[in-house]
Amino acid sequence: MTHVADSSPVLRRPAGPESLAPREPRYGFEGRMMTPGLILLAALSIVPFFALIAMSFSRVRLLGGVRLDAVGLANWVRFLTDADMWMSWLRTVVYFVLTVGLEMVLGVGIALCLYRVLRGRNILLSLLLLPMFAAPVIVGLLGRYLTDSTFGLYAWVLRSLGYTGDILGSPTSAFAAVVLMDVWEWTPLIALITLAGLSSVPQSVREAAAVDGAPAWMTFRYIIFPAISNVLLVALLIRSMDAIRYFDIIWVTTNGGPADATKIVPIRLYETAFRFFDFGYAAAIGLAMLAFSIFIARTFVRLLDTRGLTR
Amino acid sequence: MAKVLYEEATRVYPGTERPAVDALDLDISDGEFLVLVGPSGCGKSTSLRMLAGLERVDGGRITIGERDVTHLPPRDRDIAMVFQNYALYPHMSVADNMGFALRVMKAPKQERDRRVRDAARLLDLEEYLDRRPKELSGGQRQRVAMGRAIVREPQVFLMDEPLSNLDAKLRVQTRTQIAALQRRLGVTTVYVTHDQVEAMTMGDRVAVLKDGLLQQVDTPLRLYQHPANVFVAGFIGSPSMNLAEFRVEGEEAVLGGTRIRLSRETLEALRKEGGDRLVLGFRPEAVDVIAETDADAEHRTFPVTVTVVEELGSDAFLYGQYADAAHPALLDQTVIARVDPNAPPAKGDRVRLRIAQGKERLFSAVTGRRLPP
Amino acid sequence: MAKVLYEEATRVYPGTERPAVDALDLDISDGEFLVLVGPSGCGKSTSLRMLAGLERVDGGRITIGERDVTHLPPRDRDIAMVFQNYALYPHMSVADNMGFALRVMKAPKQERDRRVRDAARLLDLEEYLDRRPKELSGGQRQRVAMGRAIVREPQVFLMDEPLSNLDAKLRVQTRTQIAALQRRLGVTTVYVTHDQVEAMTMGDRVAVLKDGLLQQVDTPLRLYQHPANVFVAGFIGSPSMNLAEFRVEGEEAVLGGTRIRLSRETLEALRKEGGDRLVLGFRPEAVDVIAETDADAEHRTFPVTVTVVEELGSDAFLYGQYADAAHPALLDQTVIARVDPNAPPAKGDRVRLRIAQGKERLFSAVTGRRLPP
Amino acid sequence: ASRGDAPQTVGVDQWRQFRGATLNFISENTAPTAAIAADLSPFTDLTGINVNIVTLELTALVQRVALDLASGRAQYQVIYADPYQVLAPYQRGLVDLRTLQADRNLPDLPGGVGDFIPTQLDAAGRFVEPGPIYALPYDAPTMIWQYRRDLFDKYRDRMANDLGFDPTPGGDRTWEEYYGIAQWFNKNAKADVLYGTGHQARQHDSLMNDFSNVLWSYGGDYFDNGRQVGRMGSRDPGPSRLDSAAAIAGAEFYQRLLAIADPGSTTWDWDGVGAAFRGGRLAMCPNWHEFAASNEQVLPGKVDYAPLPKGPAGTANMYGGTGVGISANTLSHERGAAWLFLVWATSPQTQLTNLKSKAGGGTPTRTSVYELPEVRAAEKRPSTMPNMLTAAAVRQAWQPDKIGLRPKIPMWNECNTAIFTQLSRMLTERVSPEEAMRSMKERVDRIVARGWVA
Amino acid sequence: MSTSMTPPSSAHQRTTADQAVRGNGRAVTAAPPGVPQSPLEASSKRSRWTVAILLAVAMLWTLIPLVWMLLSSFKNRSDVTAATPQVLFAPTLDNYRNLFSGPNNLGPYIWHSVLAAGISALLALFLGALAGYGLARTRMRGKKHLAFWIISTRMAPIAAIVVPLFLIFRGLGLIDSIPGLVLAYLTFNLPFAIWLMSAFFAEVPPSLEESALVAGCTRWQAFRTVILPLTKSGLVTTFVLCLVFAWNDYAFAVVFSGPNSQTLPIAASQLVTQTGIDWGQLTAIGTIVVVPMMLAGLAVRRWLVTGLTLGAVTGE
Ligand SMILES: Nc1ncnc2c1ncn2[C@@H]1O[C@H](COP(=O)(O)OP(=O)(O)OP(=O)(O)O)[C@@H](O)[C@H]1O
Ligand SMILES: Nc1ncnc2c1ncn2[C@@H]1O[C@H](COP(=O)(O)OP(=O)(O)OP(=O)(O)O)[C@@H](O)[C@H]1O
Ligand SMILES: [Mg+2]
Ligand SMILES: [Mg+2]
Repeated sequence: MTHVADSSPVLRRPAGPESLAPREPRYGFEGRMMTPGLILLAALSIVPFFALIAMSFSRVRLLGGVRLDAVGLANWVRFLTDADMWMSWLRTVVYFVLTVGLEMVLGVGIALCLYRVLRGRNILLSLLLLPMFAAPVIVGLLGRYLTDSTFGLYAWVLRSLGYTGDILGSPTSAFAAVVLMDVWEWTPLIALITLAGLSSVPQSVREAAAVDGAPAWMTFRYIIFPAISNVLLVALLIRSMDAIRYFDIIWVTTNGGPADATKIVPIRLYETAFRFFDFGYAAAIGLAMLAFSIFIARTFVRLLDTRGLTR
Repeated sequence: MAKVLYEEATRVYPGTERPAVDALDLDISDGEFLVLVGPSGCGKSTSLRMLAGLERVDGGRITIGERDVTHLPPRDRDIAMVFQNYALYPHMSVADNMGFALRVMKAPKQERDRRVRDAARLLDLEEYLDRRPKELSGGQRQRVAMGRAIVREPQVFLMDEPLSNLDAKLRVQTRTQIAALQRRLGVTTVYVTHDQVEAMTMGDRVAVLKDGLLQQVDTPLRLYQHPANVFVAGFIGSPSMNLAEFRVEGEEAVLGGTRIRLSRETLEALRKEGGDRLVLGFRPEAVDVIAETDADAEHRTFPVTVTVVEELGSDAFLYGQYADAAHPALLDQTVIARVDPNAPPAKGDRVRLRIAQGKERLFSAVTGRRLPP
Repeated sequence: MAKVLYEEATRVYPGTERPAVDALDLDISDGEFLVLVGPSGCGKSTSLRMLAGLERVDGGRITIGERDVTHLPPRDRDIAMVFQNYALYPHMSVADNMGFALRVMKAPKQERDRRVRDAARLLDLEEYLDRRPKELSGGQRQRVAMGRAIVREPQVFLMDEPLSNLDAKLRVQTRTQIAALQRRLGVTTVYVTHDQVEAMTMGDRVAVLKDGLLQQVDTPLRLYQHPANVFVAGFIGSPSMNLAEFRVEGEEAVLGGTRIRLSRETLEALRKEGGDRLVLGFRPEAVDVIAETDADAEHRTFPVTVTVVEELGSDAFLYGQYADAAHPALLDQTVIARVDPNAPPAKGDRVRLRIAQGKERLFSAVTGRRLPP
Repeated sequence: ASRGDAPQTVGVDQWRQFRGATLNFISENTAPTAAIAADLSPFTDLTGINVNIVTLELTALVQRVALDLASGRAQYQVIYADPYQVLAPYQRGLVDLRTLQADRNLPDLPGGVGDFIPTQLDAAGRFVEPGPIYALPYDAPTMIWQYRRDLFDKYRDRMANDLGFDPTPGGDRTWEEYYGIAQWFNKNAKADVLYGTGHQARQHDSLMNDFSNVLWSYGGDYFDNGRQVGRMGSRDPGPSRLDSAAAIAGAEFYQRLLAIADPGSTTWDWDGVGAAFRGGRLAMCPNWHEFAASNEQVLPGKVDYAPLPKGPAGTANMYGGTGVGISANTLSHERGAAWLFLVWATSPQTQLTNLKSKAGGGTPTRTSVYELPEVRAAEKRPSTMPNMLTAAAVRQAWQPDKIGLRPKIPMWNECNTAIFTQLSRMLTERVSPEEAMRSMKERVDRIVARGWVA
Repeated sequence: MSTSMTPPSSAHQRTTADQAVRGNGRAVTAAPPGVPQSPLEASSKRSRWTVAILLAVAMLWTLIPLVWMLLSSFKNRSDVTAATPQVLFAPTLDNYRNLFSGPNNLGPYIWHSVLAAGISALLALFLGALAGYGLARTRMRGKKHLAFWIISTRMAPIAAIVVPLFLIFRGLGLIDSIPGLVLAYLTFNLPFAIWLMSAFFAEVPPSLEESALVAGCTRWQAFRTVILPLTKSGLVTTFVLCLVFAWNDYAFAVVFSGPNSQTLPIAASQLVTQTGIDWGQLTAIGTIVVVPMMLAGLAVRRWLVTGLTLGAVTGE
């Protein structure tokens, strides 16, 4: 009855899992579950993706059925030498950093304030969340309404504070305005996620810090902030993916102006495609944008990975 | 190092009626290791957290050393605390975790490093100083939590069930280490647990709480041998003391055929109370198994049907049912007895148990308090 | 109810080199209660899950009753399983949880209700049948998990550390209940635990695993008294068996001044191995304390400095350091001895311990296997 | 969806032969469409054809139309064919209407093609070749000088005194005088209006329109042969002339003018200016004449109209009219039905009804409508057709030497974007006019050189 | 030992202690309402005021535009564009009435929006639940790459993919049809739903499912009867978020919709006419577009977090 541990694992090793050949018990089913969704997704994404690549090397004719005339690298050369385009990239980066940065700072700030509120936190949070469910087109139009120099509420407020310029009329203020509209809509998302992060920091860790003698700011700086940094990173990832993509607000407010001050790459792309019908060039811009957003997402995902957060 | 004094310390959680801790009076001397035990919800953690400043004191005072700390925030109390789940800072290395309190008090870097290293050496953590808590095993985490407390060199250590997240084997090891460490450092320590063995082995004194009320404070052995009331008697010791209600007939306590002679002091005390009943307790190791036929009519014995025999190798425990069908009073209660592991009775056997002379403990059936023997 | 047979059953997790369970041979008879123990990561859960069909079998076969189930999906194996975290369906009432399997097998409603009610009565859960799991205490949840298994009336029960989420006191109660229940139902049961006491008290037989390899299968007492190798000797029993390496000199095993005479069979076996060393073990309860002066030169004794004395009331354990400064080999190891709780030595005392006659266990220093006494 | 062709009932009245058909008409949301959409029953009663009208903002419209033309199967049979954004690039996707006009089975255009104002027929309906007609003039917004008559009345004498000329708007005023008047209002009439003038200078099509008036009147132009490129269009207009001295002079003036204009100007397109003007912020502005109806609603009797001021080279009044055409992807019966709609929608009767419509109006594109006594009468207050209050000004503006026609080239959209973007930089970033015009020319040349494929 | 540990300024400490005693004099009696219970939360009056003020500012900043939109939608033509903002005005329902009467009746737009957004959200939910489950549970190699690919399809620039999609849809006759819009919305909703649902599924302990398997379920049965009911909150959240995204979409609708399928955001943009923007109607449409989604969003607020953070944080 007594088996003593004398068997060499190497000798006893069976011929190898492959030879026995029953499937891993939890393999096929997952595959089957994923199939319909992934096939549809592939159809909706891979086909357009290859079409985009083909278009970026062509001039696209529309009338009488779509045809592609190969033009080699012309679109790409133009993409790389187009000075206006580079300005747009620069603006995009500034816009991206400003919106996402402000949203993070304000979102964290609001979350911290909310976290200290004990009673009524849920109602406050609910009200603060409202903007993120609004359609961006409506946000843009509403922004235009509020900043209209004739009857806009905010314009009126600014005027009574002594500001004489016109909000959407000069490059800097228009840029600031569209940034703020985006910030208005999406700060709540960051606040929501951050608040959840804050609530997930165990009470005992805060208590440990208190017992260790840390004053409030140190507790935040050294305990709370690092503890929620992962969550913040996730928030950042989610937000940046859309920040690069969405352009509805600018489209309906300034449409890129004045003086191209708000002409970020998505606007230029849209304009190239649907105002100038230069689909070839648009495809090149689109691919570059895709590469850019994937680069950003990869960066964040890698950061998350090194913290062991992705599954 | 300082003495700690609870004076009528009370805590009533908002929204509740009954105090979670009710006028606690406790005097812990300098360098003492005091263990707080009690069933779940009895207010152990609350008492500890009041001392730490994590819970408001709603009445009474708490002093550490000579200082009244009742309303001071935690950081001004010079205490260190080890939490049940360790509450390590997840994003800091072990070294940073241990050094955080020193950094807060702006100790110079070398000083800090030195103290962290010393503590790490003491706790055998030197090779893990650069790891994150989640890369450590449970036992190592526990040691880091200890380390975080001892680098502080505080006036008081507070520990709230610091071992309960460890598995049985590790718990045994670690409790010895902690006790040894505390003796070595000589820091006044308040230690919360609900583990029997920890309570018995670690503390200089043990305080037993129930429903927020202090039941008894004494050395472990005295608690075991002279519990102040039925609650303490049943709570301390594993397996628990056997308890049963006896009638008082003349000078004897009687249950079925079992009769036990009572001393004059006992009878005196009973008379004062006016009760004709008492609770009699005896520990599992305080009974002997005698052959059924052997001494049928003898005093201090009773018949038991064996329902389960647990053989642990080193020991064997008999779980039995009082077998006197004529007196069903005891029928529901299981009697536990420690028996010779080399010759345990078998399941289903009928045996006679005898309570060893002088090993019974008597309690008032009315107040639950111990009666003089 | 059926016998269970593992034949060379092997599991290699994809992406790992070493098998998690390596050619496991295990024959569990009909109605038996078999406990699987071993240190964390030894493959207990994996073995169980292979039997349940939740883990692929990469080599060998598993049969339940006469049926080869090696490649059957879980639902065709007629087993019931109790998970460590109970895995109760949070969205179903207790009754639905217990009746779920019956519903899946399309048992008629009355039949289902009857069986659920019966099981609930057995487990004292009747009044909770309409509650959701999260409205139950830990112990009640555990019972529901049991109930879910027993309504099935399956061929085999599988339990993976079903008590580890309960607190100590409840665990003691529940383990007795489970063992009793299994005896009553007579269903073949495989029970995984890493708790000493559960292993010793619950099973008909205990299988000890280490690193995926089966070490020994036997009744609890035989495991305790006759461990097959050093690993089992050290693993079973709490506190553990004291183990030390002795040199063989002539017919004696020698360590410092301690000499123990070896039998002919032992010497014979040692000669075959060609080693001049062996590992000697003795349990804490197998030593007597003798006065230092008493028998200085006697065989089977050794001097110890007491470092800690744990007084549990019912027992006392002495933790000591081998005190023979001339032979530092044992210095690092702590010797544990159970001593008289009424007259324990004090910390710092120097005592002499004597290993009780015939209580030592001898193991090969090379293979770790037991040597004939 | 592979819809079949529309049904045809043979042997009935020409107008009812396609009863039961459904047409989709895609249009910018302009005044005549609003008027037609408000009541389609006359057409449905007449023909038995259902019409869905999809109104969109111009950019969205162009996008939809282009994609629809590319799709090979007409979603929209009747198309609002903006001359610059649809007609010029995609005229090959539109039906040459002469074939339908010639079809015996289909009703004729009442009054024939000749009843349309000729410049408008060319500008909105033809492209390069003099023959084919791709669209029938449908609306005719034209930029004119709109001003607050009440304020001019109130301050006329003081202004005349201060400025040294009669400020009454009219064909004789120059842009410099316009500037003077605007500045005078800025300084002297804060109680009544905030600013003398306002412009549609948002980075938008409107900015090019507003600027072009000045450009042309200063003698500048986009290309050589500007009038021809404007009226008939060109596939290859040659190098841009935006860097000419005259053009730069125009730009300099425009920059100067905008510096004293309402700062809101750079956020306004035509709507914005219109709203601001009606809101009482401005004493005057150049804007589309079709805003007259709204003006009259808000400021009844207080607004009047004149042709735009002139510059060294005369005056130019930007024409913004559009035709309606038929998608070449239509099947033959649908095409017939669409023709019925075209004929009806541009008929004198419909144009007259539009004029009276509460939904806004639009102005006729047919000479004969303007001749109607009823319409003539409406040119004076009180008017039942408020848009006709502009008739005097517009009639002048439409004279071939006064109408402003932007280049009708297929790649105009992109050129336009380059132009108004650079203008916007000139206005808001203080880029010098010369530099702005030069970079405009550079970009336009590059775009034109890339050519156009449709 | 304690000497070195006592912070240098024990005198200062004494004073703070005294203050604390005085300041918390009432502490011995029941706590006054609003005073934080745990000393950890306790904060000076000043900091509590700061928090209150900051939050008030945040509330104003958030709510003013929405309230203003709501108010303006009840204003008549002249109040809407009055140079001085009108807070007190005679409310009118004209704007709403006009939206539903007249040539561009809003009814069909609402219906199209409901259909397209609803169906696409349902489909995304269905396929996303299946695939999300697969993704959460699969042990395949390259799982991370698969997950990244899925989410990267959602990052594609809208304007870029619209063109090829248009060509494909045209071939399939999907332009200007609700199915076309549904498919278009799936391009962003499907990856999102997969992602979200897999976060929710990953939170369900595998042992629950194993327990069902042992109880006799097939994989599918276990999924249906145990896993799905447990992720109900996830399903609702995913559905609502997909609904919101689809409902709010403008860029796809502008290209793929036609007379038979125009949606509400298109209706809003159509009010930007050549003759001026009717701000009254526009704010009314804005209200109609925005309010239902806000209500839906708030209904699932509790569970948003889990999905949106890949499960890095479990909901409150
Ligand atoms: N924050 C709280 N609000 C209200 N009541 C509380 C709170 N914390 C604890 N209590 C109650 O106070 C009593 C004492 O709780 P305490 O945590 O001190 O018990 P404990 O002895 O530590 O129990 P355990 O062994 O379970 O940790 C319990 O009845 C508990 O329900
Ligand atoms: N899914 C897996 N993939 C790879 N290796 C695994 C997996 N599950 C378990 N293992 C490895 O297989 C070995 C046996 O694991 P198993 O869970 O059976 O141990 P166990 O005896 O149940 O331990 P514990 O007492 O901690 O539950 C361990 O080394 C473990 O790391
Ligand atoms: Mg506690
Ligand atoms: Mg396990």
